[in-house]
Amino acid sequence: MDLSILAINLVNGLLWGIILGFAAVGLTLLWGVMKVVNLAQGEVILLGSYVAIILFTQYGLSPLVGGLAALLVGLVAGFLIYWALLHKLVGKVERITLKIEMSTLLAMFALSIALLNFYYYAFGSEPRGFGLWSIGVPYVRVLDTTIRTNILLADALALISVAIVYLFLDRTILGKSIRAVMQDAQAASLVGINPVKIKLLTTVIGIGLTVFSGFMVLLFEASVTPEIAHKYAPLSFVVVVLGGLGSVVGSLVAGIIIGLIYGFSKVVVSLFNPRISDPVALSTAFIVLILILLFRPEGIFGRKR
Amino acid sequence: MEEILVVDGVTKRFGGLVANNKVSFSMRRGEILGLIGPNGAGKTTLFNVITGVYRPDEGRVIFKGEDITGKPPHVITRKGIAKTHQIVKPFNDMTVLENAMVGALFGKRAHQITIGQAKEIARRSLELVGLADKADEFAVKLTLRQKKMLELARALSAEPELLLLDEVLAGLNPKEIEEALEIIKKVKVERDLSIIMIEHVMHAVMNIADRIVVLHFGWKIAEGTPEEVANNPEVITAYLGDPRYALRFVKRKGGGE
Amino acid sequence: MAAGHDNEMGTKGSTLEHYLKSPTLLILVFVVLGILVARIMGMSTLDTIMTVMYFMGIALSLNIIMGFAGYVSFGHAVFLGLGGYAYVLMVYFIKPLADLQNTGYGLGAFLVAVLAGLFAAAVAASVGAAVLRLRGAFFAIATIGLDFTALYLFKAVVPELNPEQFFGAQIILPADRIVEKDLVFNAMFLTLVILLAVNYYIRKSPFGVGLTAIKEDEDAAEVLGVPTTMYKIVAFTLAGFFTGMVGALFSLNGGGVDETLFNLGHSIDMIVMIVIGGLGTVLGPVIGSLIYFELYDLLLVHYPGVNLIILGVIVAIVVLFFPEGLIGLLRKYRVRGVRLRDVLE
Amino acid sequence: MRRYGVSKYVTGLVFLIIGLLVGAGIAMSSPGKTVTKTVTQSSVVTVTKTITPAAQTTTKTSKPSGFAGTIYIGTTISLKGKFAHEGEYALNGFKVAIKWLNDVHGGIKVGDKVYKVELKYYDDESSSQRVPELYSKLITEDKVNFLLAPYSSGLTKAAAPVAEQNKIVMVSHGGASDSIFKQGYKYIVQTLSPASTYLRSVVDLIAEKDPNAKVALIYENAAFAATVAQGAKDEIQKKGLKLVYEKPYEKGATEFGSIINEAMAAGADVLLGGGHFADGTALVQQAWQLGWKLKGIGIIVAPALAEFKQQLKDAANGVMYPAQWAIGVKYSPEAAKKLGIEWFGPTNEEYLELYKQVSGGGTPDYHAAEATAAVLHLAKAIEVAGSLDSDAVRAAFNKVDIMTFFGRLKIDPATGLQVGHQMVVVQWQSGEKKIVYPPEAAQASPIYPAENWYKR
Repeated sequence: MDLSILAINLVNGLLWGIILGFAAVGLTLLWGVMKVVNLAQGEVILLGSYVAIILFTQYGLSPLVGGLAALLVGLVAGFLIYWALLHKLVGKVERITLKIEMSTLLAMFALSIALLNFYYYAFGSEPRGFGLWSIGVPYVRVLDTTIRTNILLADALALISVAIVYLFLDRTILGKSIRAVMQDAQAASLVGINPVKIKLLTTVIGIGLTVFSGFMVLLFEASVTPEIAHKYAPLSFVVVVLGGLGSVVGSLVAGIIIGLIYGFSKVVVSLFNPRISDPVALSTAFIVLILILLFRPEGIFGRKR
Repeated sequence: MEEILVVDGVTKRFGGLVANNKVSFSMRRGEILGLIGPNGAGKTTLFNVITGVYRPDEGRVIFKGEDITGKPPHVITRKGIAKTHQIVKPFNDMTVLENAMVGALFGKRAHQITIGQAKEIARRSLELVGLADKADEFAVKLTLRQKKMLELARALSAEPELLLLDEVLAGLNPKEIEEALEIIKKVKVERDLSIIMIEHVMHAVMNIADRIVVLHFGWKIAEGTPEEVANNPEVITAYLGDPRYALRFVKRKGGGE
Repeated sequence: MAAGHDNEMGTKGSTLEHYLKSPTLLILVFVVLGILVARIMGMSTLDTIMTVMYFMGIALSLNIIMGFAGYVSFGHAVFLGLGGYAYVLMVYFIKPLADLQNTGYGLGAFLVAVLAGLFAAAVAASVGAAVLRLRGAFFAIATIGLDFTALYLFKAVVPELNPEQFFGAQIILPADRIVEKDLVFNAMFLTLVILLAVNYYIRKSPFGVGLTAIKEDEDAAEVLGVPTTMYKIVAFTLAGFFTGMVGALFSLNGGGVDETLFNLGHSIDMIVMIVIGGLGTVLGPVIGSLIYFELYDLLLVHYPGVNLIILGVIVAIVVLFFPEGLIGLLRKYRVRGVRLRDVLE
Repeated sequence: MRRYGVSKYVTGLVFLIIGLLVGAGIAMSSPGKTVTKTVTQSSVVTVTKTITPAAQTTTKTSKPSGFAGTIYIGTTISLKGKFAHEGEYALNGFKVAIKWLNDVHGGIKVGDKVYKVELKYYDDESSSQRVPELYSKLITEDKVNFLLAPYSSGLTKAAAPVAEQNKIVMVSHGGASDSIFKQGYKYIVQTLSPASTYLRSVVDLIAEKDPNAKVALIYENAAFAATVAQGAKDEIQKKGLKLVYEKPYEKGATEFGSIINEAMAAGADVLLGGGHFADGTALVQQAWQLGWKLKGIGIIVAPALAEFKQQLKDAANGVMYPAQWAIGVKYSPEAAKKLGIEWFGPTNEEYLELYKQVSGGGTPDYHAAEATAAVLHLAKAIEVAGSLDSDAVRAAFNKVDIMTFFGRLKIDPATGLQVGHQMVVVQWQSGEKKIVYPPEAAQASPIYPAENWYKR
């Protein structure tokens, strides 16, 4: 009985962790390559959710189409965010100083205020989602756990996307130049990589992936409210710091670790006091964040700087 | 003469890299000591060990008879050691005067002087280095030469007894170098300073230094007067590479070019 | 002109004289007087003034670490929450403190708030020693982490303290432990005056110069003799202390607390006010909070619904084009030969 | 040099003036200014968000002619945020009551004078953060005579200290949690049944049908829902049912995968609990999607709203909820006469008609009804007191024992808790809400076990 409860929570933690890890991939790229900390992470995630929701509820399009649309909208949003906010701050500089870093932080922060309140204005604070929609059968049974197929779909999409991003960074010339800039922007510009192009590309990919992940978050959560931004943004930071800046695979693994820690600590705390299991389990994620920052700021998978 | 600074067997490692390997030397009060060596020889590391930015793995640093090894930088600064940075680090959004005031407020007389007194000390340092007329400019607007001089003024405001200059001449044109050297000489006399300078501009350091210490891959390979060092075969092969250079430096020193 | 400056600023360096020469001080005095006049003459309601004072209070508190030392603490609401909870829990469970808070024209409430502030400060000092080793975004993220850690821990612990009465993390004070608004006003006013004085003193003292040097270039400051670690911790602790006090009095004003006190929204308020007003000055947060207060109201009236979207856009414009805020911008100019920065600091 | 000195003084003067202006600026944030601002705000929000022209006339432009004055009642409404649904119903409920009082009842009679009633409100955005400030504003700036609490126990708790501080009577219409009334507050009175009674009748119903039911209690960890759960637990014990799983979840939760799985593993076949609209809907939706073989479902709050059906479609059928009121309840002047108490307010038919006018064709749910009842409750107390003094009205509340379309209203004099009113159980059956319990009020018999619920 106890074991099955542990299994339930670990499976659920794993499924959630994959989503969490994927949601942080865009953030880790922006942070690693451009030193831009996307404080609007949660709001950017929600953009994807709401795009899919509008297409589903207003135009009756399949959520799958909505997911694709979310990705496209994300790419466009990345383009806009780069030219509207980031280019002026990081476009021309070679070395991103602490001051510039803080400016970008504040700029993204302004974006988060505007976006969040736009959601409240446009969609209200009611939960919105795909209702009872599911792909094929609504649930499957795995071991002792019943899982909504929507979650499996989200996880599969997330894993595939991470694999594609990984291969892109590892195998293609463009991907390699992004990684070169991540290591050393100055050196990269010496070997003829146009840093502005790379920064634009990174923003487009990073924001695009983040918006796309909003679709997965929606499938996982079943419904979203603007407040979800405040749940996923801080957790994304935890994941990025844990996984190491700029590490796509690290981000995925870190997400899974956070998910499992969450599931595990929930069960453990429940043994003592079920009333407080949720908040304590969530706080462990942030305690992990602070410990990692203090003792291994390069993350568990990051290289020492 | 009294020994103002003794560096005794200092070793500093970064992971596998040994930046300073059992470096020892001492300097007398009132001396100008040149610290030379190829890039990566460990000169700046040694400065950072002396000023307390790094803690040495082995060895001691003794300043005015007191062991200051591993003390935090602000304590060491207060004891009378000031340093300029190789890459200039002016406080860009503060005025030139305020930059120098920081030196005064946290230097030798830290916590004993008022803002007004600090201003005055700063102003005098600026006059010494020839920046008095720029006192109210923001530091960000200065030229490289002026920024270098600001570094110097900031260090001087701390009223140090020992001044560490890290490539203060780098990036200046010959005329500016001459001016800078004059300022350094003037400052030394007026403030009764001892100076260690890291320098790549060879003729300058040969010209101004009383003695020279040569580092190579973290080791001290030579020490002595400019002539001795310039003629040291080990230095010539290891550092200068080409004996003809050494000869030219000695000539310049003698000829007072 | 340099010589003239010498005479103006006085080589004798009397500190008092130095302070009195600043027009900024006069402006601040008038701000304080404005609050008093508004209160005594009844020109503005207590709640409007309390809101103004609350805004000013949190902006000036964060200013100590963000404005002067350049450490942007995105999770600073954590101290608001700590102060608020410390206060409410103290008067909820400790009878003598509950009695004390109603005495002495608000002085009692002030003293209990000081205790709450001290609790926040103790947390700030111990946690600050650790997180202040981080810089830039890492520090910002760590403070956000702190905020959420505290939020969830309070959510877990508070209900256990009194399972009959506390649900979630909400606590309301029993009827006999609520304090009259006038007394809360007095306590808040006193806090604000002290906070202004502390800000002003820091700005004009070597401590402030040291913090500014840390903001500009921490490594250079360290080598120049600024005891950076100590200064940062002291600044962070002071910021925590005052934020905690404001949080305590804010909660007292509402007669209770809940977890919304930890909302990032409060951190947002603080940061936006400082950014609009200008970093690194005393006037910046003061003017910034007044502008923010008016702006908030104005946008609410004319553009309800989209008001906060517009606010976000305004913040973006300020960050991109006037990164130093209003006062920072003015500081760069001269009026008839006088550098405004002399008058504005 | 002299020039410098002079201009320094000039600049100093300029800044002195700025300082004065800033100081004066604070001073001039005067009541007049801010009030007009915020009142405009609330009316702007109203126009854009909720009211139709019909409703506007009731609250804003009914002519004061014939009235001795106006009684202002202040409140905050959740027009944004997680209680937006409930808030909108509550607002319409208030408007219905005011329309009835002014147009049908002819104003509130205080002594020998007749007063018009007007509502002043702000949007609290469902956040307790703003509530104390807004209530202070209502009292000090808008000079309201009486207060209505915000929707939900959490927000009511946030508002209560302010009412107490200012000694203004506040009537709670959406704050069911008992704990508010155990804090010694003197000026808070309750119109709706307290939270501890919510699930009691649902448990009774299930116990009658299925004494072996295995119950899972899954509820929001907040004042209201936790009190409801405690009440349910007591009743489950009393009736000898088995509680096999209990779990509070955090505010704002939307994903219930592991909780539902745990409850299924525990073998539960009855789901009780919920919190507010958003989480309650998500809980039922996911229980359905995960194929939980439930015989009975009793969820608080969410199923009462029409949106529940819109979102859940077939999955809504079979879901029960406790209601303070439902369309079709049989409270009438005749029933009042039988009990020997006074009837006050519109009849059920009149109420539905009025609500339709005010909301532009809508039908009320119990959130609207309890809001209406709260205003009627207050009006009656004012009439009994014959005074606008808060203390007198609070004392009069102790004497009020009336029946309205909402049911009987009577408070416990010591605490202000509602003791007269009774809850009903409503079930969604084939897309319609039917009162199924208690039998004397029932319109249809309950469907239990809900065979068809998990089969599709």
